[in-house]
Amino acid sequence: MKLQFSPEQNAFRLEVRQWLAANVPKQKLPTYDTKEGFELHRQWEHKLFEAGFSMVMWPKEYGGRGCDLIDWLIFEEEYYGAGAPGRVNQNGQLLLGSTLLDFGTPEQKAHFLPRMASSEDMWAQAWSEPNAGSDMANISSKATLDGEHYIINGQKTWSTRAIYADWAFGLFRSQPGSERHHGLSFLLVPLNTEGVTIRPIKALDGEEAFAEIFFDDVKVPITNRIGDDGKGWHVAMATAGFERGLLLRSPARFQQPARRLIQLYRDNKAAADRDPAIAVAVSKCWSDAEAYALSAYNTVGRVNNGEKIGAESSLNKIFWSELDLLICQTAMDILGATGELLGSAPLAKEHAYWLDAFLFAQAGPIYAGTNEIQRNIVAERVLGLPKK
Amino acid sequence: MKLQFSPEQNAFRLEVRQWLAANVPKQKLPTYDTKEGFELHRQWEHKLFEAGFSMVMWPKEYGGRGCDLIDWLIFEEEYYGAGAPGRVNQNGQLLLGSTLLDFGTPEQKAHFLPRMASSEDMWAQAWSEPNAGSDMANISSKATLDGEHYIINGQKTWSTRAIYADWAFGLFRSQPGSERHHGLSFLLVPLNTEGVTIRPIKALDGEEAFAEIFFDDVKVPITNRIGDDGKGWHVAMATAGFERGLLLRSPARFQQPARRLIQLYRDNKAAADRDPAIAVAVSKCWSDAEAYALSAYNTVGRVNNGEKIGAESSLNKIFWSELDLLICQTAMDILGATGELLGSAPLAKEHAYWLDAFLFAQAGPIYAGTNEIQRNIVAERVLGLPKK
Amino acid sequence: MNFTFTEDELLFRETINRFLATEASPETLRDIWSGDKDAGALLSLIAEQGLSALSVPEEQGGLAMGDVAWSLMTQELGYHAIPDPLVNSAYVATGLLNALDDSVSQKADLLEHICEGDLGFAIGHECSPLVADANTAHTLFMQQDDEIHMLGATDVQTVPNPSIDFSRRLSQITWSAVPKTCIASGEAGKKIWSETFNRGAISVAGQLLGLAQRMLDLSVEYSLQRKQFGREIGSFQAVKHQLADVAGKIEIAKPVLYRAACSLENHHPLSDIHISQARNFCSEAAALAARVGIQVHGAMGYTWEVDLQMYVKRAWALNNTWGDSIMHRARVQDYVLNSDIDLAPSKTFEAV
Amino acid sequence: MNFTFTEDELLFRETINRFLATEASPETLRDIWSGDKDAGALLSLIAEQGLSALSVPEEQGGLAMGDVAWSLMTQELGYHAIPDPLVNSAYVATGLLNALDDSVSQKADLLEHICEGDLGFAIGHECSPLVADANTAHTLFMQQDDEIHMLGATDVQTVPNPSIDFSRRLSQITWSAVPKTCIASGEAGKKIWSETFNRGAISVAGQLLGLAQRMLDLSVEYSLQRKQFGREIGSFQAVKHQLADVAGKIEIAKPVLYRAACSLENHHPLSDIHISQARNFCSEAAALAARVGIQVHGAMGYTWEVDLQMYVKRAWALNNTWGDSIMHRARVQDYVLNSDIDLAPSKTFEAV
Repeated sequence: MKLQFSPEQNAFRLEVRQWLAANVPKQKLPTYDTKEGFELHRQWEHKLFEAGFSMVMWPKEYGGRGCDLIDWLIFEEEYYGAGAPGRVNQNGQLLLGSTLLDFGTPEQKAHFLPRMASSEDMWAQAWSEPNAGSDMANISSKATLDGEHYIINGQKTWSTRAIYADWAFGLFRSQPGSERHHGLSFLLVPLNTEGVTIRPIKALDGEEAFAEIFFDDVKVPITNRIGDDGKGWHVAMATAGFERGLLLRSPARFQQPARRLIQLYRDNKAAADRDPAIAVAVSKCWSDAEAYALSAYNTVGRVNNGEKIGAESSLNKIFWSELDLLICQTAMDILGATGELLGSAPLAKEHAYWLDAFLFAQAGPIYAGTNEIQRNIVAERVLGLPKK
Repeated sequence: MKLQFSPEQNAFRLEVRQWLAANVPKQKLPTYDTKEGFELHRQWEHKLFEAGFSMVMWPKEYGGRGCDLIDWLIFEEEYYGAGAPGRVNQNGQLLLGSTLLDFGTPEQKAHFLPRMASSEDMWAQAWSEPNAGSDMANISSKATLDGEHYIINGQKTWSTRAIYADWAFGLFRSQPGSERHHGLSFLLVPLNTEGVTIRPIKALDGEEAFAEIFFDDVKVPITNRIGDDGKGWHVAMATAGFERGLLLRSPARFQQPARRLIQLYRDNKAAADRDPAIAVAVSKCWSDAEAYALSAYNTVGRVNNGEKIGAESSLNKIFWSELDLLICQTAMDILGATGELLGSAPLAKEHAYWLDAFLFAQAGPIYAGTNEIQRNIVAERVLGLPKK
Repeated sequence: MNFTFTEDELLFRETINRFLATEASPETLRDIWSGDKDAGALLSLIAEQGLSALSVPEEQGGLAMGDVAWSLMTQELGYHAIPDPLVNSAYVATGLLNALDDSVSQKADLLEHICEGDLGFAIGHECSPLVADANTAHTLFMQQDDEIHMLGATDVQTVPNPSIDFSRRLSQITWSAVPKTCIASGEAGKKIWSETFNRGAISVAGQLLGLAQRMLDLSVEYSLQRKQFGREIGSFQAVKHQLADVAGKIEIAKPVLYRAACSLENHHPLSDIHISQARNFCSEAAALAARVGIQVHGAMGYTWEVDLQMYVKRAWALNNTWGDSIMHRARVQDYVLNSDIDLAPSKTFEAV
Repeated sequence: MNFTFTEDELLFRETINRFLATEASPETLRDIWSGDKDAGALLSLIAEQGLSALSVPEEQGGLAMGDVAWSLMTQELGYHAIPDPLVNSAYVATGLLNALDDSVSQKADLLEHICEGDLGFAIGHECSPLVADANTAHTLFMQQDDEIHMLGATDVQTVPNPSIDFSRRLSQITWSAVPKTCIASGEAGKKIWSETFNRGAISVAGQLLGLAQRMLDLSVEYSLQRKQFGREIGSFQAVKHQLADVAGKIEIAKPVLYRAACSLENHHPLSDIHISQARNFCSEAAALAARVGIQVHGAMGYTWEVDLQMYVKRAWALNNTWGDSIMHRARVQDYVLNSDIDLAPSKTFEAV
């Protein structure tokens, strides 16, 4: 056990830090859930890509930098520490990227990955359906094989920022009569194809953060399939759950708001200390965020040693989603009477940041598998308790 | 709405207060889970009875005082406020007493109630069986009708202080082939009858607080049955759940430890305030205990107005059992390094009270229907959610 | 000792509930939230039903109802997410007017206006830099230490500050305290402000509790419709227990709210504590109902499309209105921890 | 940066676990708890396996293992509820001896004794008026401000104070500090006491985590055997989720414990904070495991008959040993809230 960074790791950290100090927009970009904000974030992604910081862990040939997971943790610490913009293309880059790296053909990788790293292609996920939410395998959207193409019909929902995206990826039932996890194929669909209709869904904050996607005889070539026909579930699930979970929510993602919360507390100490519960919560937020970071470094070390990480990623999901709620709720408590103000309110200072974060935190225990499902997974796969 | 006591209520309160001030033993009695302590508590019960304070709500003819529920709440406030001894015969007096008053024949009431009020007869409950814990209806102990008698065979468990008691009451399957809630009879069994074997179970504190009762061809007359043959479940359940729950755990039962916790906190303020979570918890304990008292007065008022109180008694059970845990856990936190000491330790001062209370509080979320069962009841009967 | 409501009070509540269920449906609210309609029409309709007259003395044609009865009313206003002007004018401002010395000119006049459905009052208290509906009010009561100043619309400048609750109209206010606007000061002013703050705080407590019940009802309803893994999600124990916990928080908060109302109505010396205690319980109920509501609704709970979101946001917004949660928790904690009062079981009500 | 254990360390842990599972079975423990046997035989057996020699330097024949490796060992000692003398003598007291100046006569001698299985050491620290195993110790290290005093059994009077953990032997001690018993003082003494306290605290953290895992394992096992309503209770979602939450507390506590151990071993300037942080996480895991364990065991969990009770009580007892929970929480809170350190994401480890 050695808990110091190597000189190379420190050098990488400094390089990232300096680049970010010079390049992070001074003014916070407008939310990427609007058209304008989406475009500005896409430009930022391109800038990151040009500097080689878009997908630091991908191989160089695909637009990455060939870093390992520790480097990536370092990158994230600097990225969040600098208050750099949110990653608008992360659903493609993080969720689909790993899958492509593991299962894509050389042609697919060569075509899709660099365009994804540079955000020339923007990606939306198309997992959920109206009746396949927590019950992920209950997919009914069909992809019918017809020569060299699939003809897709059906509906997907909760597709993040799909109204602005270029592509979507998801599972479709390609084997007629198949049930549950069987007979699904993993397909990539250009959203400008004929027959695709996208209808926005307003999120809690009123922004069109999600969309429904309707497929009406949408034709995609079979070369857009990842993995074998009917094996889509396997493809979707095989990429280590741990890595995917971690990529989506690096520890720095919570350490930075915890740090910001501490500052908010220090700035309002006299008022906040009237209720000692605030001090307790602030301290717990920091301590939990740090514990999550320690857990990530520990797990990354074990992954580097060749260990397989399984259902414990479900524990991570529960932990960070509850932590995120606590951080934001505590901030709202400290903000008090003005906490309800929108960012456009003249009195709003820190408020817009916290209200957005608070609203977004509400989704944490729901998406990527509700925390109820995660607790089932822990109980059944880690503890060996019976399914029924 | 009028939240002042009447002159009569105030007079009753003062009478109780004065009697307790003159009569409550100066020295805490030894625990009634020991033979010696049991006897001393029986003597105390007799003294209470002589003064007319044993069962204040029962009719005078059965050894009571004919008080209403408000008077009873007042009595409890004074009783706990004075630190008077625990009620050793409460399983009979509170659980069986109400049932006898509602379903007993005139002869049964005249015989059993006064002897119970005076604690000439000490009662143990015999509800649970090894396979009928949370699943209360899964009773398999049999009572076979044979002329004017039942012949009882089977086993009961978790019978509180049965090794010292004179009588037990419980449900037995009297109709062969019946299932679940049907075909059970509510019987009273003298524990000195031939064929009764009692084996103590050591509780968490090492005391023989519970026992198993084995019945081997135990003969009891049918006049010991309450209600009709096969209708025992109805008899056991019909006495208002609310009243029974409240009787077992009056608000004063939690307000007094909350008050004691506040004193413990005030006595150790400097040390306790190093962790602000303690102040938060202490304040919450008082506030919750008071809320439970308010809830009781409110519900009693509604009962007096003729309202039926149903599944909300399950909410009470959850609330007080969690409150009790918080009170005791907070006290243990304040006691710190010496909290683990038994009462016999020279350094122990307040400790014996708190350690006993802490251990006992652990049982709160379990007995009288686990809190999981209570939450099911609330979800199904209050909120109308489906059973399966 | 009788800790219950009269049959009349309960019946009145039931009537109001039925009326609001029809007139203040989620669809109506949605129109207000989306800016398609303003709240005026709905509020007029409610005022026409006599709700604005509840607190007005009989001399001015009102019903002279007290805080106890209002603790039922505010729950209904919360349950139906009725925008602020009604409760602020008809309950809080009316209470302030009632408490003013009869020598204050306009007092009787204004009370009569309220009785007739005028909801154009706003109150600025030092607990917040924001004043609800100040930009549309014709009469504003503003705090300057112990002084109460009554101002007209032209005496103030307002700057709107939009809230996550789109039905709210909050503003910062610029105004000047001059002797002629002062209608109470010194001990009298202090007492009225204290009572007004408490009334505002308990009006929020009641609304939060009503909102909690609404969020619970919506969640139960949704959990019976939505199926996953071939079953209603309401049949899963994890969902059942979360909803049961919300029900528990609501039930325990009720008597705390009612006692606080009774204390306020009867000038109980511990009104401050009782009201903050009520706020804490109602606030916890609403916070849990919101969290569980969103969770039970799954991804739908995160959208603008389900009705739940309006009640959730209103609960979040009200949570720090008329005193923030820190302040109300601190008031109870100070009482319990830092006084040397003996908190014996017999002290719940004034006992001998 | 490598936050993992070596294969040797993991293998050693596994070996110890297998050995203790055989030799320190619940039945053996029960004999100790009920007073039928004393812990001596078991402890000797463990010491014979070389466990007493782990911290002893190689010069005295030991393995010179550090705190990182001990963070695995203490979990095993907790998992099997091994009575205090082993960890206190072989880990905490040995650490104290190691830190003493070589000029202290007896230092090498005593280390050799420990290496050979001698567990007769006790430590009295001002964090508690109680000293474990003081009545059977032949050597006691006592704190007097910054001074360390080394005393023999005849130099002290002990008064036993029985604990809810029946395997513990706690005493109050009367003794006098005289110059000749003082073996360190001033800055040196202060530093050793600080490190000794931290080592004691982390030894408790590790044991609490091991106990949490044991309580979880026992509860899972019971939930698979016990049937109610015709199903294993472990198949009910309410039970599953409670046990999953315990697993969550345990998993998150592990890396916090390991980092703290690494900091202690390497004299990290934030050792105090890291160790208290570890204590908080391990303590929370153990407290939840105890509560859920009792709940899952139902009425059985409330009895002397199930093994669970020994682990539960030991967890309760250790929770306030080597610093109480208030003190450890306060140490972390002070650091976070009252310093002006920038707690940026890059500060988890010493970064550039």
